[in-house]
Amino acid sequence: MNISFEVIKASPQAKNKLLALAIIVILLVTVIVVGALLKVKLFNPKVPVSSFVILATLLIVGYLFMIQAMEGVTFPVRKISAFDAIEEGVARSVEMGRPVHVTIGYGTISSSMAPQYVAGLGVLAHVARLAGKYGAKLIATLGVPEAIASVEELVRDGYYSAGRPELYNPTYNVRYFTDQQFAYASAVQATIVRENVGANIVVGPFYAESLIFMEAGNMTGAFQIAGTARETQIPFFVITADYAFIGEEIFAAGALASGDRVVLASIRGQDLGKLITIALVVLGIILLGLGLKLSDWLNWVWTVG
Amino acid sequence: MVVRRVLPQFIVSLVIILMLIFYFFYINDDVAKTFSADDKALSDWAVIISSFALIVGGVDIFRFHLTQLRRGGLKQAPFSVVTLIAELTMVVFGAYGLALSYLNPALGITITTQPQFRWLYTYVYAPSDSAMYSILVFYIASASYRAFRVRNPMALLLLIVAIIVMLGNTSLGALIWPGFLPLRDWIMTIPNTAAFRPITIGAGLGVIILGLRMLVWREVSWMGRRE
Amino acid sequence: MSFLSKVEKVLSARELLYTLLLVAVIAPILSPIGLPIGISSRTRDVYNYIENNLKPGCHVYVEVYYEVAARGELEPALMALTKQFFDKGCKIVYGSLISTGPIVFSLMLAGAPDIFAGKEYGKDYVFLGYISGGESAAASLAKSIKGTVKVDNYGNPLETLPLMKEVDSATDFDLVVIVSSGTDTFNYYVRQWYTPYHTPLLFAALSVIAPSIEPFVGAKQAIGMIVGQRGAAEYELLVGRKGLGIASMDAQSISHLLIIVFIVLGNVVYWGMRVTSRGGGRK
Amino acid sequence: MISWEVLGAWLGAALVVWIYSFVYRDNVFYKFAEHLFVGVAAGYSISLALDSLNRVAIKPLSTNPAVSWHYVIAIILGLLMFMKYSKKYYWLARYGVGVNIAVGTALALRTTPMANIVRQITATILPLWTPDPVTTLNNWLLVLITLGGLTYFLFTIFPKKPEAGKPSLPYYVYRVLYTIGIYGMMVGFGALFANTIMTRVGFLISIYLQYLQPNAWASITAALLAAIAIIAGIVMGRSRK
Repeated sequence: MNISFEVIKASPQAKNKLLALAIIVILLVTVIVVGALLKVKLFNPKVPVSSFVILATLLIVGYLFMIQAMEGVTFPVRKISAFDAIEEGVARSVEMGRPVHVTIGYGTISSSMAPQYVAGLGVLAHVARLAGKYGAKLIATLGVPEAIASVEELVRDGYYSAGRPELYNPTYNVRYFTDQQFAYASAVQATIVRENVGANIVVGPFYAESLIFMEAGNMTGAFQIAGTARETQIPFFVITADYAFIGEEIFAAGALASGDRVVLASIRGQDLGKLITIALVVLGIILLGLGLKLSDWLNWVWTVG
Repeated sequence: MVVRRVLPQFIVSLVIILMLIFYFFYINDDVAKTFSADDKALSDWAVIISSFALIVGGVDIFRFHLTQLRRGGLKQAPFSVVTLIAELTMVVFGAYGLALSYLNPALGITITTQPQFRWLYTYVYAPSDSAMYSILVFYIASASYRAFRVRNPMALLLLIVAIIVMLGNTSLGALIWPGFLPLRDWIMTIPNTAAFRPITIGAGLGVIILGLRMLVWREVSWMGRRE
Repeated sequence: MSFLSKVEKVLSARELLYTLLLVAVIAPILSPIGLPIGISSRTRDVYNYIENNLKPGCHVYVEVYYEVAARGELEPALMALTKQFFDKGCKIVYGSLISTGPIVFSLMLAGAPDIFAGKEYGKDYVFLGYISGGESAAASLAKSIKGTVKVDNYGNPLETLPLMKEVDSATDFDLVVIVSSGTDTFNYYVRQWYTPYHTPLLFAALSVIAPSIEPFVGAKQAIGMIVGQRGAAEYELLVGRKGLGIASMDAQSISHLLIIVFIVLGNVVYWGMRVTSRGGGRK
Repeated sequence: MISWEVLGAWLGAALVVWIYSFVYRDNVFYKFAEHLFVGVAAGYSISLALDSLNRVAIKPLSTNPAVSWHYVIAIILGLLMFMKYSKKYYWLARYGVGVNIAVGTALALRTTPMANIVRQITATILPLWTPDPVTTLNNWLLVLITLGGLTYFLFTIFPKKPEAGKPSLPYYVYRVLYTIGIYGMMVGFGALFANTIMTRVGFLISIYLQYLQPNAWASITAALLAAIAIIAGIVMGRSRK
């Protein structure tokens, strides 16, 4: 196993961050202990305390991993083939003289799908940089009204930072097709086919339209990379796309796309979460054999006070 | 720099932390009541802001098609006219309905019950929407034809499972072998549930870690341009 | 070009598959074939309950709660149940807690002239129309229908209808059928009709929401349920009227068969080409 | 004089047919239907936005300004969205977007620990030895596939491949679980894919009953028009080459 929590010879900045983190942890623990002693109804009685504990643990440990990376600690990362395929897709499209299509979904960003839109934007930023690097024509379609400005700027940034400002043309590069699911889908499928796209990159929260985009891409023989964390649509992407991000891989892809070691380190928090989950399941099964129910503890709500 | 990048990110962290506190903590009945009122206020803010974003988006679509009208040539311009007229008509009748709800409340007409608006919704929006949804029946058929090709052992497993489920779903399967229906039910309840459970857990962890990056200002793509 | 690659070209032309698929779905609806359907014990239990417990002259209340989009799945069940009630000599009061109720009811009437032939409006059946108010309306109806609504869907005062002289509150009905595309409706009737008055309830639901109302049936708060298109098709078979349910099951069977045949042919051609090309083919 | 209802029903049937025609090939009638649909949808979402602004902000502000004054801030943040058209002050739009992203992220952060993690863990804690062999088998499958899938997703923390001749138990367990996970997920994907076919066919039946069958002549005419347009498109495409 290659986990190490040692932060020997921490730099002053890291020390400050660790101190701040320690203060937050001590504060939280104190609040909980004092709350229990004084019999205050500290937590929402409808939410199990375990969910708060899990959230807080993951946030804190994830940040520890990030501090570690700031101090220069490196670690191996498993290849995510769909991520590597993005560059291949962009390069191929340029060779064939066909545009690259990216879409991040539809809907309003102030819903619980926000993290998936953000992951999609991360991938879009990556594609925009690659489009600048290879001189690809990029068409970004979307149905998220709040994100229009961001997408325009990301595409612009991709071309400008690669020294190809002449390729940036907002009316061609960025197309918003309403936040209405199937109006968006009808316009996107038409765009994919009419523009004869060479690579079709679909990452974000998708609903029934997932398969529409995949089949439209197939009509033009596009190289397809797709990903979503919405369970019901994953099968369509995995079965029909050339490369697929399965579930949480889209969040990891966003981290990889940033090219920032510190951001990448945060996904170790995801891994630790999975290990904790595995441990809890195994422990729960063992305890069950002994007649103890871990589930009851996990479902415990704050009944103090 | 501060007002361009730091302040927006600070607001993001602040709102996230506030909303988490509102949800997880209770303290006592009065505080909890304040929490839920403030929480409601923040969600209302989001509704108001996204309403404006929708209007900006509508303006963008209008601008896009105006440009197409000028530069698109005969192949695109007539269609852009269709979009422009349709959008404008819909907004005019919607706004008329809204105005009526203030000017003449006795009529009981609001945006969605304005007759012309309703006509457009019922005879243009609704059929197009349903047609786009049901177009999937064609796509799922051609996708099945292409995708269930036995190239390796995993694909064989995929194919066998798919055919069992298809036969179990129809009355035809039961004619061939009565066991298809129970087998299909078993697949849907046991392996299918198990297969999606790690994905659900992983997606949840991914959301939390992305939230962490938002909180510590390491997720910046939503702000667009790097300055 | 070899024979196999010609076959491959024909098969992978999307147009062929799409056209066959359209025919496979629409043709059975125009003329149902009536492929054999096995009847599940869940559906048979409902049928037997009605056969054994309802006597001629009994009264049934039917909640019509769905939108036009859910017609394909729920209308067949509604029609088959109506036929069984009329055959048993029962009288039916229809009501609707959803605003689309009057539309879907009129579509149902228009689609089943054979069932309503010889039945007189006002004497054998009544349609109350849309009743607004959700759960509180359901509670008020259970107490007194005439106290809740004054006129039926067509504007006739309820006092003038002979059937409405026979029934007024939940206790006057021998069975209540809820045909609904929403989950809440079932909760309303369990809370407002079954819990206080113990009127027997029967559910007809979409297959996607069936799992969430299953507990009511398990707890014997409802006598049973008819689930989705398949349940409706089974029921049509039981009451002996080939309708949309059976037609839809035919369409489902044939379209699934078509897709399976294409998948199998695709694989045969693929492997045929792979074997004949001896390693020279795709990786 | 035909009524608006009849006209609408014909238009609806024609739109359905023209949208379907895209699966054969893109054509002018699909393009017309698509542009009409997008226009109406854009107007529809603007109208809905006006409606929710009216309900959420304007009404409370006009009836009870003492309590709802803070909506003014949200309205200002919303108006700042228009700043995206400015070359100089484009960044002001970020404030509104930021609030919305934060609200969305917080909504997700609140529910996922419970729904995606705790509830899934408690559902996986199952007895592995029961008197009923079928239940035992099911429980084993549920536990192994869940743990296997989790192992599959490990990105950065996993046992290193051992050198030849040095067997490593953690690595062995990791590979076995990984394989179980990927095969288990494939079974789930195949099942869900195949199960969806039924609902899609059911939806086509509903659409046919609702729009096409009552207006058979409109549908057939629309289909003929689309067919002519598709054939004309193919012929023109050939002649250009």
